[in-house]
Amino acid sequence: MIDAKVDAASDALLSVEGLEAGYGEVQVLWGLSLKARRGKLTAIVGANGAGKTTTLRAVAGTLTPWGGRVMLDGEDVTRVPSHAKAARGLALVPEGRQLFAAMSVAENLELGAFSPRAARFYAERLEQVFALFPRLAERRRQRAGTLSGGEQQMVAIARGLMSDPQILIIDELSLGLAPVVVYQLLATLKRLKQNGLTILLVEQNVHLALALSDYAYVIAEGRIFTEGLPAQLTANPEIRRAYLGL
Amino acid sequence: MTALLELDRVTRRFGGLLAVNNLSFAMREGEILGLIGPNGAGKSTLFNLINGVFAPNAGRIVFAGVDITGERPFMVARHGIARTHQIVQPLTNMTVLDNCTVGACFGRENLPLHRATEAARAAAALVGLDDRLHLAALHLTIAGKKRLELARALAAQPKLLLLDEVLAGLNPTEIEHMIAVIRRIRDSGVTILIIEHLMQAIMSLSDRIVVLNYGEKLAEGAPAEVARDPQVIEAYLGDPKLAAELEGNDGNGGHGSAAHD
Amino acid sequence: MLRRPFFWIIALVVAAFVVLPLIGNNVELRESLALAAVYITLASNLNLMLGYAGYINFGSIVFFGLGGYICIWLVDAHHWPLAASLLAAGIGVSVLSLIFGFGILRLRGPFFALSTIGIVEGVQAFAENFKPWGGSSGIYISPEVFAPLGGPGPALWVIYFLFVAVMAASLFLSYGIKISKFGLGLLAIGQNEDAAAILGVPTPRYKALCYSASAFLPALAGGLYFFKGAFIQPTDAFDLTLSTEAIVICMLGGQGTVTGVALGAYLYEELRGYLLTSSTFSNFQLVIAGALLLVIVLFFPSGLMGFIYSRFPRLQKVLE
Amino acid sequence: MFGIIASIIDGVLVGLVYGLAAMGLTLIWGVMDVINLTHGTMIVAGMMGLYLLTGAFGMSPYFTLPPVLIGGFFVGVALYWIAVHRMMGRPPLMSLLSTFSVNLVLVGLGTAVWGTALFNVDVSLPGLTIDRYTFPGAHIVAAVLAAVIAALLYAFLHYTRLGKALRAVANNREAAELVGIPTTRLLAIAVGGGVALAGVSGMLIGTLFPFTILSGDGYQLKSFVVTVLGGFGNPVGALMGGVALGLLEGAVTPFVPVSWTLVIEFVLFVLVLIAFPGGVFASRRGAL
Repeated sequence: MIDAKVDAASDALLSVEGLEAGYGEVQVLWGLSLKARRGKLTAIVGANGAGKTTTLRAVAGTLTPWGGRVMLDGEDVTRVPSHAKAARGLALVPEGRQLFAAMSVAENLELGAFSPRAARFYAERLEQVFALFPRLAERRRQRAGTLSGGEQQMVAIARGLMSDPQILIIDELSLGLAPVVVYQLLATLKRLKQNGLTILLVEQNVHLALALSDYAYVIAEGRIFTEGLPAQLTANPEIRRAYLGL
Repeated sequence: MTALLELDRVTRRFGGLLAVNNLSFAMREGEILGLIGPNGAGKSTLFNLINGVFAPNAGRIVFAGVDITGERPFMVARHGIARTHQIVQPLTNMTVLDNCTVGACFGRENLPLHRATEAARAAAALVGLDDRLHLAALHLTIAGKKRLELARALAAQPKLLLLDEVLAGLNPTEIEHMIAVIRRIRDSGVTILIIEHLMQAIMSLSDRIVVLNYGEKLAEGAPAEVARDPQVIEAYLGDPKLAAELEGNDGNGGHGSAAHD
Repeated sequence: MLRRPFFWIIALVVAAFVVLPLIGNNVELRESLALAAVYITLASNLNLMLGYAGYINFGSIVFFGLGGYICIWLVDAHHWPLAASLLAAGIGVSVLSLIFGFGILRLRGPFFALSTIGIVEGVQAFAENFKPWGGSSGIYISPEVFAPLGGPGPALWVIYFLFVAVMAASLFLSYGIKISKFGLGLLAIGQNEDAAAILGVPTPRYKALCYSASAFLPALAGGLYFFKGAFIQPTDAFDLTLSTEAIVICMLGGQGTVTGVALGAYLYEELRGYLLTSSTFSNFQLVIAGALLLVIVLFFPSGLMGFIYSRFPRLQKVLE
Repeated sequence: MFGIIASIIDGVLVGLVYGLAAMGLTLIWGVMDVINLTHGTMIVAGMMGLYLLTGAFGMSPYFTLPPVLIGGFFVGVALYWIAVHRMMGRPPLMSLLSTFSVNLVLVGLGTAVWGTALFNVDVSLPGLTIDRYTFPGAHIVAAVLAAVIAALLYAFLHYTRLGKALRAVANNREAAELVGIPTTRLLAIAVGGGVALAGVSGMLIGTLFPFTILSGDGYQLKSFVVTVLGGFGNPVGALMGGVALGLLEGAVTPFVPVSWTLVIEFVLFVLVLIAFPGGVFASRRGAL
């Protein structure tokens, strides 16, 4: 309603400031900051072990941050437990899908809408999700663990969408999937974005991530290595070097 | 054939997933062979097949002329194959020296305890852990634990060393140091099979590269050749054509700034 | 081994066990120390599995009870001399556990622990139904068997010194294994079995050998214990209380340490003695043992020695 | 010949109750990989609940089921917070030791109060006589109740929001947390449910056989055998395993002295475990 007046900072739905986190005694993130703007697709790329997954886990709360702040829609949610963040509209589609493998597709989706807020719109949401992934409607009674990799990723995304998220965070969308499947999934993400969903995407496939995103961050060694508009980044020879050692 | 390690049509399934599919390659004695491929391509599974954590569903693995297919890990270790783990597996409450001594005691030489301790000290010194011999492994930093993995493997005095992402998680100085150590190990006559995601490092270290994708061999050759291979570029960076196509699909702006050739 | 200070510390403890009750012919002290020796024997042999290899054996009492049965049966029915019966009991139980060990040690972690509970039930049921062992009424031996030891009075002294000898052997075995290559392999298994196997530790063989080694001396102790009482029956021989106490002692002193286990056995024996004589607590021995174990597991998983080592790191080199 | 068949049928009736007991064990294992070593004692607690409520309050035996169920649930929740919660994320042996030590305390208290006296609760129901063989009424009622409770548990797990959330926690705890399920609270509920089932099965067993404070060990072993037969973490499997064990007991009872049955069951337990080294459970993991 007051579109014109919002400045860039308050436009961020999710903002991470000076995030520090790690496992045991090992620090992985060293004061990392990034923003995901409303209605935009923000990408995070970076080599293996750079700290991408750790960032997302610290944001979602499955890993407790050591320092820094996580702001969701203007509220400090750094110490909010993971399940309560989900209820506030932060949905993480974790690396490797992490489905409830022994449960049916329908049950997975139902659990996606576990929070009381999402449960109210369950039927409506389910219809939307099945419209988005017709394949899942066909397979609704099948055990999630018996689906193909691409179908599993669909369930994972759909489960995230069922929570009626403000922001959908996806970790390694293309992991282990054939290019054609990745292409379909990314096309779906694009439709979601056009419908106004805020998306934060972590992706190894630099070309696809950059092609789709509105803004991108490159992480290295637990810090932001560089950031910018995708066009600026693709033109950057540093990224090619970091990935292929050419 | 003077191959030290030979894989002959090795296949391993997990449920419906073909983790390693009909894979064959051979390693010469004294070379460094780099193994690269996207996440989930089957690299770590391959290590687990070679050192006996998993048995292959089909195919043969021959080491120094002996068929070691399906042997248990401790038997494989005795033949002279040692490895490091991507996720470090220190014997947490034991000291650095004891960790290395285990490697020396039960490795290829099957040394008695007192001689094993000497070998362990030497291995720890080689990777630069000789100042922390009596520290419990759990108190090491991640870089220290990675070095410990390597020291423990070296203490076994292996003929073949499997290195699984020893550089991941290290800072540039540590990486430089580790690369120097790996070179020194090779110069001492050890054959090395290395998985690594840091491309610059693996391209400069390896004599040859094998590229895996979906459990199959995508390419094999000298680093420079492999890096030029369009299939390899696609597997790593994704298909530029698909990306372009996707971008073309974009009807109504929203991310016009993403334009690129 | 002779050059290490810890060897002499053990030797000193053993000497104290031998000498102290002899001063003034202190029978009361002798009986109390005899029980301590049994505790130390059971706990330090349990420690081989629990503290070194990282496997919980809830049923270590089987070694003790089975050793007792074999020994008593040989003495009673076959009129073997005590020494031969004891030896036969030790060897018999070790061989049995080696065979069992190869089987059940294929089970990892909790499943091994569960099957050790089952073994106790199984062996006890066997004893209750095995006619040559007197079924559920057990075996009494006539006091005549004490004659070769100089009659019942002196026999108690002989048996006491044998208890101490078995305890000494247990401590030296624990220590000897700890400083050996075998021990190093066991410790590696206890820390991370998969990593140990990849480093070349022959895990199945080592675990089975350890299980079997931990059976020998408790079997001797069991033989002595029931010989001393001249009576054995299934409910006594396979009473889980004693295995439980051995676990409490291991955890109390600090699993994996030789000193800790001996210290834990001594402390536990003192505590137990106090509780048994106090009118309030005499009925609550198991409750106290359980509460003690719970507190240790929840808050001090590395036990007394863990505390001592963290306070005095230098001691780690002297007190194994 | 009919004697054997009748014995087998009777075994199956009792086996259903064992299956119910094992469901309590396997519910906890399936949700959080913890083996509850207080299981046998919780079964005895259910028996004592039956004994005390029928004795002191003159309740009819079967009406003690609701209070035992509810009491068991709260005891289980307490058990979670005392002995299990701090063990999450520690090596599995530690939770084994912590539940073991709680068990020692409970058994110790029980024997201090009641000694090892034999208790017997008489339900005096008419039996069902076919040919010359009479099936005791108590066996039939207990079997029916066990089957009904098992069916209710199944329905709870599969058709209610809370039940589905519990299965989600069993399948993938981190993902459950991510979709908004308060997993810690659900872990406590799972232990509560497991103990409640153990208590109820104990209450039912108490209507069948006399018992002492120390009867728990034998029934706990039976639960393990049943669980291994049926597949760890699988409540339906547990019921099938119970039936299988009952069948076996019924079939061997006419030929083998009663005291051998435990040995046979134990041997079976080890053999099944060895035949599927980690496999029975590994393949069934998350089957809840």
